[in-house]
Amino acid sequence: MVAADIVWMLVSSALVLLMTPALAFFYAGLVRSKNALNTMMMSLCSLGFAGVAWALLGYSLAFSDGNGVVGGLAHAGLMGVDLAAKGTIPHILFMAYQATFAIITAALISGAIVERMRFAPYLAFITVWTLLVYAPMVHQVWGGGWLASFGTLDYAGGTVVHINAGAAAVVAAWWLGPRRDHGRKAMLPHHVPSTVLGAGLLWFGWFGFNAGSALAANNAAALAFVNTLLAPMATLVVWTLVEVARTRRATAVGAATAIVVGLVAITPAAGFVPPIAALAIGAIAALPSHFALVWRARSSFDDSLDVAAAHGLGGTVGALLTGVFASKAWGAPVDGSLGQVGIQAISIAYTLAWSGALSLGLLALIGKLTPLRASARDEALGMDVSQHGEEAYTTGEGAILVIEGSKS
Amino acid sequence: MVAADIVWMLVSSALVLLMTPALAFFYAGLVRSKNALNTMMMSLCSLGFAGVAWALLGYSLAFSDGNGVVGGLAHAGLMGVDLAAKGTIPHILFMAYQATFAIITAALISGAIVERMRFAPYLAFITVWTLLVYAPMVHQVWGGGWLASFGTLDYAGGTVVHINAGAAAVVAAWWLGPRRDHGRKAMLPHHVPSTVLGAGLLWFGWFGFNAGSALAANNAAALAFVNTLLAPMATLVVWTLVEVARTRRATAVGAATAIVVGLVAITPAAGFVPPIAALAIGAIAALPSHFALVWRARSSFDDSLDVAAAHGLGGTVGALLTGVFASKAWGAPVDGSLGQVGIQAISIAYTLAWSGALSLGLLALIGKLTPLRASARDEALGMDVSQHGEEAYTTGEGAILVIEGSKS
Amino acid sequence: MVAADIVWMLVSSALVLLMTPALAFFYAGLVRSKNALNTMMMSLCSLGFAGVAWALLGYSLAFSDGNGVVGGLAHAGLMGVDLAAKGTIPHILFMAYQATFAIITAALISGAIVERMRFAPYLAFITVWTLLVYAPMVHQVWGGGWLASFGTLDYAGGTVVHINAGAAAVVAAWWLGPRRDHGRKAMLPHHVPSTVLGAGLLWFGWFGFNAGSALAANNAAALAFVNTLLAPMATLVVWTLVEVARTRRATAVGAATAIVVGLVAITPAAGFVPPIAALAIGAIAALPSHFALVWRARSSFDDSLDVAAAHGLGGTVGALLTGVFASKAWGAPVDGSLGQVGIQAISIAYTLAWSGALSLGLLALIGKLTPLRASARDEALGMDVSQHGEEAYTTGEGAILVIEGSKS
Amino acid sequence: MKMIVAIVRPERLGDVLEALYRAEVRGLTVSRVQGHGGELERVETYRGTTVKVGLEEKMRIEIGVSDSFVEATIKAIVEGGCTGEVGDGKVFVLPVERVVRIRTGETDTAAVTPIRPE
Amino acid sequence: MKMIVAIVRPERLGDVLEALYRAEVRGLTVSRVQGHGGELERVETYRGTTVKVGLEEKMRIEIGVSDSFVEATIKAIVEGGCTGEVGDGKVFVLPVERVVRIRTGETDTAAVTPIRPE
Amino acid sequence: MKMIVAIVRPERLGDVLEALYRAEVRGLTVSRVQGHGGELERVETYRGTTVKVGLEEKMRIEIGVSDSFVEATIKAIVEGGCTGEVGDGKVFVLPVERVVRIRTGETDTAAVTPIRPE
Ligand SMILES: Nc1ncnc2c1ncn2[C@@H]1O[C@H](COP(=O)(O)OP(=O)(O)O)[C@@H](O)[C@H]1O
Ligand SMILES: Nc1ncnc2c1ncn2[C@@H]1O[C@H](COP(=O)(O)OP(=O)(O)O)[C@@H](O)[C@H]1O
Ligand SMILES: Nc1ncnc2c1ncn2[C@@H]1O[C@H](COP(=O)(O)OP(=O)(O)O)[C@@H](O)[C@H]1O
Repeated sequence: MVAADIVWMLVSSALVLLMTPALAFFYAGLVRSKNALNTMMMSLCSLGFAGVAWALLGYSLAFSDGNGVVGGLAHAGLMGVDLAAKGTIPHILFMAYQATFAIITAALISGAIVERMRFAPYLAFITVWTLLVYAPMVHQVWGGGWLASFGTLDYAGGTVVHINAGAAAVVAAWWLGPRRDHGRKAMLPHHVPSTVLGAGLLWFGWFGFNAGSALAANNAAALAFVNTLLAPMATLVVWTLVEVARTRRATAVGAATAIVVGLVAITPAAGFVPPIAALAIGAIAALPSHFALVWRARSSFDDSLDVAAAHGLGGTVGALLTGVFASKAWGAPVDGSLGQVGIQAISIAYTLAWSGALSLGLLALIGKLTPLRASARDEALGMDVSQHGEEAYTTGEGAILVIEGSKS
Repeated sequence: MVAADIVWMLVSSALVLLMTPALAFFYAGLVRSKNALNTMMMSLCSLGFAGVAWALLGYSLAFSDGNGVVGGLAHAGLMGVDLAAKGTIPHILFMAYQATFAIITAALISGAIVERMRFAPYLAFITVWTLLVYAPMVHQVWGGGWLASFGTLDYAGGTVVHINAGAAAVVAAWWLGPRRDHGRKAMLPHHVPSTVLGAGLLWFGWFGFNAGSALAANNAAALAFVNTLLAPMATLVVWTLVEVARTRRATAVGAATAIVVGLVAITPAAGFVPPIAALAIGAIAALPSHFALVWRARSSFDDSLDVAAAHGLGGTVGALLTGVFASKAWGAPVDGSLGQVGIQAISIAYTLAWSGALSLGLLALIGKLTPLRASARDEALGMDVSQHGEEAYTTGEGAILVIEGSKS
Repeated sequence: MVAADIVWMLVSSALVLLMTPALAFFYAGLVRSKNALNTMMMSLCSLGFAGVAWALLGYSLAFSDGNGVVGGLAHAGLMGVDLAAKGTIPHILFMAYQATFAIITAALISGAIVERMRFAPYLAFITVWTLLVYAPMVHQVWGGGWLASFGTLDYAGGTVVHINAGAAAVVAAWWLGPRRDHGRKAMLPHHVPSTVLGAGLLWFGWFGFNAGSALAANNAAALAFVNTLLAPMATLVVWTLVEVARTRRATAVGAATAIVVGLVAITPAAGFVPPIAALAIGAIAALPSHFALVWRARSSFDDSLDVAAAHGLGGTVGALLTGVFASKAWGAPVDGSLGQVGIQAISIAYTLAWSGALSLGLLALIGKLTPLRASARDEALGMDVSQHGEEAYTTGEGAILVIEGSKS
Repeated sequence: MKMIVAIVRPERLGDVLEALYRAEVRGLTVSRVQGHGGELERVETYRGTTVKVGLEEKMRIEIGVSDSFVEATIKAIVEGGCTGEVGDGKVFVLPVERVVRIRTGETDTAAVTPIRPE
Repeated sequence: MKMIVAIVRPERLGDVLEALYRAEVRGLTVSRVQGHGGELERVETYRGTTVKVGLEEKMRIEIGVSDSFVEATIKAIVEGGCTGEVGDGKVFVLPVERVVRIRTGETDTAAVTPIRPE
Repeated sequence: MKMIVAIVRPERLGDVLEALYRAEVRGLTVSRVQGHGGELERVETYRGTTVKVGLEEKMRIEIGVSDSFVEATIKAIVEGGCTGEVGDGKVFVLPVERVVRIRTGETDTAAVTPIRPE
């Protein structure tokens, strides 16, 4: 074991953990204030439900020996996950680092269905999704499964995390249907500073996500780190300029979105491409996501917080460009080539199919047991009051204390 | 000295420092908006007052040679605290790491007396408390004092920090008496997202608190880290399910509280128990704290932000369970046993007595010099305006600029 | 290369990056709500514009071989910035660490001209300023330029960052002129908790700024870290006491400001002075900045968020006191002396002249191409709506959805 | 001249404004209020504390109109604001003695006819 | 029909609502306002800037009642809202010409008698 | 007794208050409202969504005055609130039947003369 590697993975795990509360703020700022807490809770509770599911079962399905598609049960209940070395760090630390990925991936999906999905089926969905869809996907790419052997390049989760969550988001948004006010009323972000805070903390945490994926304190980590710094910078510049060109005004919501898109795009490439390519990837990725967002807002497809445009599409562009810019000189196992782009494309298509089909089946199943959508009344009243019995910002006026039982 | 250990302790110190602003947000979200800044300032000023007191005197009382109860003055004024190694890190770094603990512990108490205690006596209280109550307690547990020899297991401060602060909170809430509106009016959290932000940042910072307590980048740090990840996950799941069972709705304030309770409970056990036990400790700790909170809200005892229920009781449960789950195989000095639970119980009782008695005496003394409570008028007006002459959220309407002196 | 040093520089780079979003919150809380997003965007977009400018050209101007004033073009376009070691870390990581400094320095200036400067010329200004004013200054102090040979002590950027930005802020505020409401209307901070959040995150990030400047995980890093902890504590205590003495009330805005002033003051001294001197520097620095702030508010000089008082003056006091307290025993190249104070004073004067003159010229030039100031109407309406077409906090009431094009 | 004060549901505000627009009522002032009427009360829980929230979010619309517009205005509000469920709100008509346009000092009917800027 | 407009202290709102409830006054609308009266002015300081805040937080209650309820309503408000210190607020009674219930289109007295949902 | 309701620009509120102060009008109540009149509409963009914001921030001032003060009050408001550009707002004068001071129960003129605390 290497002490410096342990430190870096401790830090990286903490950073990735922080991404989930960060996402809670990023998302919550974009919804209406009557749904702010519900949106936050969708991320927050992933910390509990996806996290515990991962520790008890998901980790084993992802990383214990199995077949090309899914791992076994050797590590179920954290069996055999101990202080012995896995690579250069304790096995438990590797498990914990991976847990933070599982949590954020599940939370990402919520952006597609906020402001209308009931909370209980949501919890059920992300818990099972983590085990059924996410863990096998991890196994296939990083756990010795078939995509690993197939030659897919995915440094830190462009496929596993972002395209995977993006595909689930698309089917979830489609299966649940649009919010009742979608396309009829203006639904504005109620608290843009929240979204900016989320973007800032996401960037900070993403260093752990990408550079931590080196699993060691070495050149690869440094490269992944630097690329994670450079790509969003370029996205931010291009996005801002595109907005100015289109509407004469750069927006703060746009800037926050650009940062996330840049981060997503560099994720599969982070440790494989030279820094100058990171700038290029960031710059290029701005365009498809920007226009997808604009198009989506005018369509009747209500992927409410644009998980598909930001994560699905951003991840796809990043994964394809990884096939272009990968460089052996900078640590990639192969150099970029048309062939590699083909491999990337097939992997993307497979991931979309895998996640789309299974997520849809899962939603349909849960929908059989309990309604997925809130009633029209609850949706109009707001999910905070209807699902959680509380409000994000209260003055307490007109609230009357109810004393249950006697006072001691 | 070991470079990797230095890095880890630098990071851990920064993380623990961040916990105090995080606490400011956690607490401030729970009060009414007219008291938001006062609540924040109670944490923020601990960074100054408890911090300076610690550096100039507290550190010496805690960690220089002394008797079984309190250290000496050998390190007063940072004398002899230099770049030489203490363990594997520079002595000054060890002092700094400990300073961040002193700061957060003092700040924790404020949750019991917000919305009514005058600011000046509060500052006096936490400053003297750090020296008189906290520093000796540290000496007794970690500085070679009698609890260390007695065999108390307290990995990262369940006793020293949480039970200690919890006991002070109880006596402070009792001595000051309830807020004038307590039990009469509904006093709702004015800004739940603040509380969620605080909880997220506290979790992030707590990795430094618990895993940093290994004072090195080793297996113990990794174990403490992983347990600090797992326990709150389990608490969150159980808390959510209990809320659903009781009221059919999981709340965001509840989720934020659950995270803190889980973190508190794992603190004494972090480096001593296997990960699966961390899940158990987190899950179990949810119950007493949850029901204590519910009971407290209906009682006339106004520990306003439930320091006793979250930190006192959470810490107690954690300390007892440390006696149950401690495992030599995972690095504890002894295995869990009934005897060890007894030792833990005695230590808890001693801490409650120590902190309760001294804190009460200190409050009584300060109360002789200056009134501890704000006047009824100031309390009704709000502590922000009455104590600090400012408001958290202003529009500036109706505010008239006063120009003192001439314009240059 | 040293793995532990890589880890520390990865962490430090992430921490310094976080300072820019933190600054966005610190500043945004202090303005009126109608300008909140514009103020945030001024920091946020520095992450893109100053960042990309630094990567493509600024780094080369600062750190490649050149003359005493400015570097060359050897590293333009990141040429030759690769995985080879620079000191004990990969060259790219050194570049990235320095990039985070460039970004925050440019963003600092915005505090002087918020609530009135048009966004496009602002972006142009900070982009060119990074290349023309900042990069050469870095070269002169840290890149082997003349101030380095002259003997200036500047551990982490008191001169390069804070005095430099402070001077630019002064001329920018003066050149643009005061806000139209300045001295006429009360302009209150619209969201003090934002400012407190910013201050908390700035402190956290500043550990990377100062202790990262050791560029290694060693005693110097530990010392810089500890001093960065101690100095703001002392500033906070003194500031609070001064406020109480003057107005009988300590304010939260004051506490947040004090933290920043303490951080600025210790920056040039961090790795050169003993911890007890850090407490002294922090305590002393509170006074001039406090009174400068009070004086400024009554003057007609509208450095809106007091960049000059906090960063310019705080940095100056810190730089001078570095000349007093520097100690070879604690790692400084020379001991403090009157001579060294003189050297510091000359360097300060030079920096003020350099930055003041060039910044002014640059503003004048840009002002020739496009108006720097928003129209009176836009200023009254608010910069968020006029520059960015969005609002920070919306309810959506009265907003009517505009459907462009047909729905799919 | 009359002052029409209407309390409506926030989610119907858009429809009411549209209906008013179609009825050629231009000038109006809106504010956020909280109302208590025959609506069901809401229960919320914060930590152990349970509260009953008896006030619902509503929007208050205030419209100064010349007498001939009163009927049309009321009709538009009822049309736009009606859902048929308890809590739809009320319209009050109050007499007004004088209206002054601040910009010009014009009074009465002249004061409430908005002049579109070109 | 009358419109009763009362300005009260925020901390007395609960008591006023309770008193109104006991007086069987059901429908009402509340909003946050800021008032200036005989109250002392507050001084606040933000960085170097000192400001005098002449406006105090108040709550405004608006109640449409039939004539026979006017006395009882005023009495309830005064009872619930009185602390005896400067700043307690005022009650204004304005004539109302017409009331319409948006849900049903009913007018006048019928419009202000809330129908409890069962 | 009259109730004067004025809608003014937020940025002119200070001037209006000052003018009222000079006109010796002491008691008043202010609230934040959003108005729609002849003002230009604002366009905002959030991600792909474009919205037209037809409501402008305004301040609403409510002043109960005895009849003899009406002229002076209107004059002060017009003076303080006028910029000459579209959107300056309106003043409405409504009849009031009764005023009660909550603190003392005094009615009518006595109720609106603020008593300065010494
Ligand atoms: N008498 C009244 N005076 C003032 N506002 C009222 C009155 N009655 C109802 N309101 C307002 O109208 C809203 C809806 O009233 P409610 O009586 O519940 O509806 P409905 O007329 O459909 O029965 C209330 O929330 C309140 O804001
Ligand atoms: N003439 C008035 N018109 C409108 N509102 C008034 C008037 N006078 C007082 N108010 C409101 O009543 C509140 C308390 O009034 P004040 O005169 O201070 O109380 P008191 O009646 O106890 O002397 C003020 O803050 C203001 O909101
Ligand atoms: N008929 C009306 N009833 C109520 N409020 C009105 C009316 N007309 C205008 N207002 C208020 O006055 C504000 C300015 O009105 P507008 O007609 O644009 O100004 P101007 O009188 O300068 O033409 C509006 O935003 C609205 O708040």
